[in-house]
Amino acid sequence: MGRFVFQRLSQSVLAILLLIVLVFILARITGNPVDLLLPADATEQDRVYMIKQLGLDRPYHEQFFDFAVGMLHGDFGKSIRFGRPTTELFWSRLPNTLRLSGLAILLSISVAIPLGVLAGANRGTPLDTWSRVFAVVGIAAPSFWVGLMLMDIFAVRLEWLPAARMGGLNHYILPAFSLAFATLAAGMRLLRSSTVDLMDSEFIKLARIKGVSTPVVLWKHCLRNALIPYMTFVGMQMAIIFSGTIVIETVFAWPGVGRLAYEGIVFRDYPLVQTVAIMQSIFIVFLNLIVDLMYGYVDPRIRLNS
Amino acid sequence: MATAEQTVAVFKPKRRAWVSELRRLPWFAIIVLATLAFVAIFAPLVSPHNPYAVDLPNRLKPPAWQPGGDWTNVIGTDTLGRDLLTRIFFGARVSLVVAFSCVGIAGGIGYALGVMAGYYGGVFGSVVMRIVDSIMSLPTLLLAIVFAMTLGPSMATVILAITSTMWVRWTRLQRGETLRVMKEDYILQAKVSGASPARIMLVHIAPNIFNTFMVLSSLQIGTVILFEASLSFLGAGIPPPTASWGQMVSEGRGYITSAWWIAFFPGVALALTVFAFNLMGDWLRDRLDPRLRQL
Amino acid sequence: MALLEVKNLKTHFILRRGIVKAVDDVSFSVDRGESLGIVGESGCGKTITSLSILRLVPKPGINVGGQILFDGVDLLTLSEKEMRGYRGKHISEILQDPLTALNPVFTIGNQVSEGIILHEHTKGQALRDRVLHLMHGLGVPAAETRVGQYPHQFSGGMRQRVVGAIAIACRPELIIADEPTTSLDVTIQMQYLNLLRDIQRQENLALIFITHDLGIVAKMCHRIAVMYAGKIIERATVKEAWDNAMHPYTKALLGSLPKIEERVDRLYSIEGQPPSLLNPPQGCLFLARCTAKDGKCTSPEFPPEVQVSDTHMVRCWRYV
Amino acid sequence: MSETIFVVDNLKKYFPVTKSFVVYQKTVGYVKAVDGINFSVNAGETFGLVGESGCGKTTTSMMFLRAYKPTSGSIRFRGDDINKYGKEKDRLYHRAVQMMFQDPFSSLSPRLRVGAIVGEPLIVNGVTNRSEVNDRVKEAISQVGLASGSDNNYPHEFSGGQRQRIALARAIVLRPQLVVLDEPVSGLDVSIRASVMNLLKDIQGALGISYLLIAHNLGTMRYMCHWVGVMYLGKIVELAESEELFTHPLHPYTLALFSAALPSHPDVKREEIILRGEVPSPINVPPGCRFNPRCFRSKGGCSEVEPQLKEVSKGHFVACDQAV
Repeated sequence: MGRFVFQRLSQSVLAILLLIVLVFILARITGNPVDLLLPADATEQDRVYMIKQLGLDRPYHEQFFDFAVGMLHGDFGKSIRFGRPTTELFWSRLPNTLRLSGLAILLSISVAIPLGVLAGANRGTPLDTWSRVFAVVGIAAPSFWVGLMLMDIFAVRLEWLPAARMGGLNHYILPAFSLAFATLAAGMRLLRSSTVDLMDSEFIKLARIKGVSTPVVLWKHCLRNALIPYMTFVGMQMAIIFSGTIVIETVFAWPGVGRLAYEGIVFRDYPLVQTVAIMQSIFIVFLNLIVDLMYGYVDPRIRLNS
Repeated sequence: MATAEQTVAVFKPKRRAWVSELRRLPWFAIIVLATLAFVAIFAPLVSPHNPYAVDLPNRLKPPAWQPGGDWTNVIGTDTLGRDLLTRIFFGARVSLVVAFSCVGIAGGIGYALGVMAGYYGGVFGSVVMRIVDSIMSLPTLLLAIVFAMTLGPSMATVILAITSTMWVRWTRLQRGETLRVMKEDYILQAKVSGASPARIMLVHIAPNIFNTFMVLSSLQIGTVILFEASLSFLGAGIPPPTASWGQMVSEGRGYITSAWWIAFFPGVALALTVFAFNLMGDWLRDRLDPRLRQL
Repeated sequence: MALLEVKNLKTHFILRRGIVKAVDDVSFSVDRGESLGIVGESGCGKTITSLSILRLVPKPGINVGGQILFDGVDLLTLSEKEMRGYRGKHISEILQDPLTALNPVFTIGNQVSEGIILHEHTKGQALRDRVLHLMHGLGVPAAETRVGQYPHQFSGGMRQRVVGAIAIACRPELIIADEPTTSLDVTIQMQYLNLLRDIQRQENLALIFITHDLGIVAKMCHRIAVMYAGKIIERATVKEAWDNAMHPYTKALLGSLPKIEERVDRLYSIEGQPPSLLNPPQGCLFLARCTAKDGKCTSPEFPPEVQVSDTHMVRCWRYV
Repeated sequence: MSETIFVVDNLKKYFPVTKSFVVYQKTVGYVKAVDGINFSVNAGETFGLVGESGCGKTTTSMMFLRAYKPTSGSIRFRGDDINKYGKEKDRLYHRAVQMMFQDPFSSLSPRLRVGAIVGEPLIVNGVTNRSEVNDRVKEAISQVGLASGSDNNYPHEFSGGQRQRIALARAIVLRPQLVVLDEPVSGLDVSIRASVMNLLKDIQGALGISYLLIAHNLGTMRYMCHWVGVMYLGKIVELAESEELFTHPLHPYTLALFSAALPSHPDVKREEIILRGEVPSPINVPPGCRFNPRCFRSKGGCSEVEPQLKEVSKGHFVACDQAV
């Protein structure tokens, strides 16, 4: 297990390193990165001054060193639009995003597990058919559109729920559901198919031979195994939901980091977008790491292999 | 059901009746995709209007069946008075071009790299797989946005941004499949007969994992279409005035209370298209390789 | 009366393309302390027969006729809940592949004790002692530490012993062993078979071996039933079968085995394939591969059961 | 006495056990799959290697196919070490050795027609003339008893027994001198096995090919082989002509193996030799005689000195100091 943790940890560090290199190269591939950092109406004098100031005329390896060290110190530069350090903006908005995406993940998991397992165990029944329809629609519909349509129906026409912005608990319902919709559908589909496979497996047959009743077979013997591939999926799902906030927060005017990135795009605020991208990536990489470790715990074949 | 067929050894009849074969095709998906392909290819011919013709007096005109709508603009007009149906037709072009280029390029790279990483293994294989795992764990939408911002918005940028993060999916799958096929005895047999590595990869491995490639590719087309739509929705994708579905939904966002149709119809087009591609992919998978049910 | 009596059992699979008669008009019986070998090639319906007895035939397979009398009770008439009381408690099965038969996420102890808890509500120290006793009985060394381990930490032979321990956990009267040793090496196979025989003697068990290997039947069984294409074509004591096989298929099978005890110059070989069970031909199903056929054999009926002696039955037109 | 074509000399194959970390790999030990074996294969005869899983018989066959390189020792084909060939001889070796394996469903590439499968050895070995390839493919297909039009079909259209025949056709199309047979019939249904074994014998008689047969079924061994070597944990413990071995087995492991074989008649009752424990891991081979921890005859000295293969009677070799 120790080796497993170490291996996963180094993989995470590698991923982040790769990301930083990629961003560094990208900013230099099309010209001087100073053009990305200055507002569109900056003068040539500003430009030259800025290049000197930031050391962008120095050799690339020195620049990269500065770039990486800066990031290690949490220095990601200043936002063009807000004129404040981008990390400061990121941290101030992060709690709102965490609340929303946490709720969405919970929603997605708690609906996908029972529905997926039941559908897989009752193949061919109406429950199965409807859950499959729900799955294909959920996977096909773009989340921003689902969000807008839900808003149109439940907020504008029926006026049951608030349309946008943060507020009480009822403000969370529409965005959290829109955010969870696609991963819920995909997760359900995954659980359904692994349940179908597992129910045909030899050890399920053996459990039945012992005289174990169907619910116990399903919720004890089958579910524990079905959760193993699902756990990997939950990791990806967290990434999808967390980065999906950029779309959903835009739709619902939710003051989180996703909305911050959107503002960055609209105002061509490159430092801001870059910061959000890197910080979110780090977040997601470590979320994945945690999920992987939990995965190791669920599957004894990984936990006990030293 | 698989168990029944295995245990009682049902031998397949040589050729199934073509009628029942025909009946089992995913007709819904075929019709939707054929229509889509038709309007995309012949967009200038079948469209009732010019997609860029601004007509401010006629802006925000509702669909024909709504009060205030008429049949010159069947599903209404947008904020600049451009015909929505026409723009959806032209938007189909963007979606399909982006989807097929991305899947073609990323799939091709992934196929080749996957086979090579699986065949050669060793340091080369490990390095490829570490990169693949790294990219897999990063949020691709944000990376693509950073791409788009540094390279400037254009269709080429969108394709590059999507491709650069998508190839890993094929690489990982095709490597796994290569490793599976490499265990088969016919690979060893070919080696023993003196076949070269190139021949083994091209004649014995690549064709035997082509089914998996087709299944994954067809399922990824939908993903790419949604990806491009999200980018365009956020303003980091295809730049206006080119019509793209995601960007059309984005334009309608501010008018959801007064002109719902602007956001509604492009979204329906998106959902329907992706739905049809997924159906097609599911069908292919069930036909070619039911093992892949968890893709 | 025999412990288990299967009479004219029919299990069919209803597929879109037709009906697969996987088990068709199969009758046999087995008594306490006795072993029966059901022999046949893959796809002959022997596994479906065993699953039919436990009423665990996968969909779309259904029972379409016959009786399964266990201690005088027709299992086919029981409710699902009553049937569950029989599984594990009275009838048990040893599955073929020890690598897939154990649930990878539960400990060995957990899996061995499950049936005991379920049927006998044993708890605590008594349960633990019982499980350890079972594992000792099946020759699992260091059982005290191994109960806490997971299947992947066991070798194939050890896993098969655990599967055996699970089967005998509740002291059933009948155990069905479906190819119990195909994945084991010869020396391990012998240990396992001897173990089964010892347990059978101690507990006066009825055993049914489902196998393609005539050697296992020769070593372990008192009686044999040969299945071909969903039907039992010969039933006899083991001695009768080896010394006086009557059905051409049984004869051919016995003649096609290479022997370790003596030098054989040329083995008898059976040409051709078993027929498809989906829409099979009329009449005798072995006809196409038979080298002893004569005029009578082309009858459109499947040959009836011919009782050659009290213990010997054959279904072949040549003996009608 | 026929001519000896292969000589195996103190052949060893150790597989490194590695721990990998990201891309870095470290060797922490060795699996001694084959640990110094000697035997020879004669022209037109079958040499059988028998033993339980993990004894190294398949690894040995892989070295004949040059799928693995020996750690040390050599296999010499007509005097030359097969791993020290120049380009020209290399090509000759590809023509001289072919294989046929256990699983009739994994040994044929599903996307190629039977004709292409059978013809591949010809094409990669420089037979470029289309019609010559076709003729030789057709000839091989008829030699293994398949219908003449079979070369246009795909493998999935054939049954297990027929697929093994296709594999054999491919193996003999180049007129090789040795075919490695790894469990050629154990993947088949019982009623099919005899016909495939008979075919193998017929082909050998007609073409004078040698076989290296790997199997665990002793009946198959006795039926097919001229010479048999018994392997245990990477070593040959007993080696003799087939009839001699089956009538006068000497090594305790051979005796145990024979006693464990299933009887071919219910009246056969054998003395049952129960071996203690399970086969040790080939990573930690026991000192001295590697069979001694499980042996029913082991004495004090057995765990100290490793016995060598000694000729006890003409052509009968045993590696045991307690035998005879």
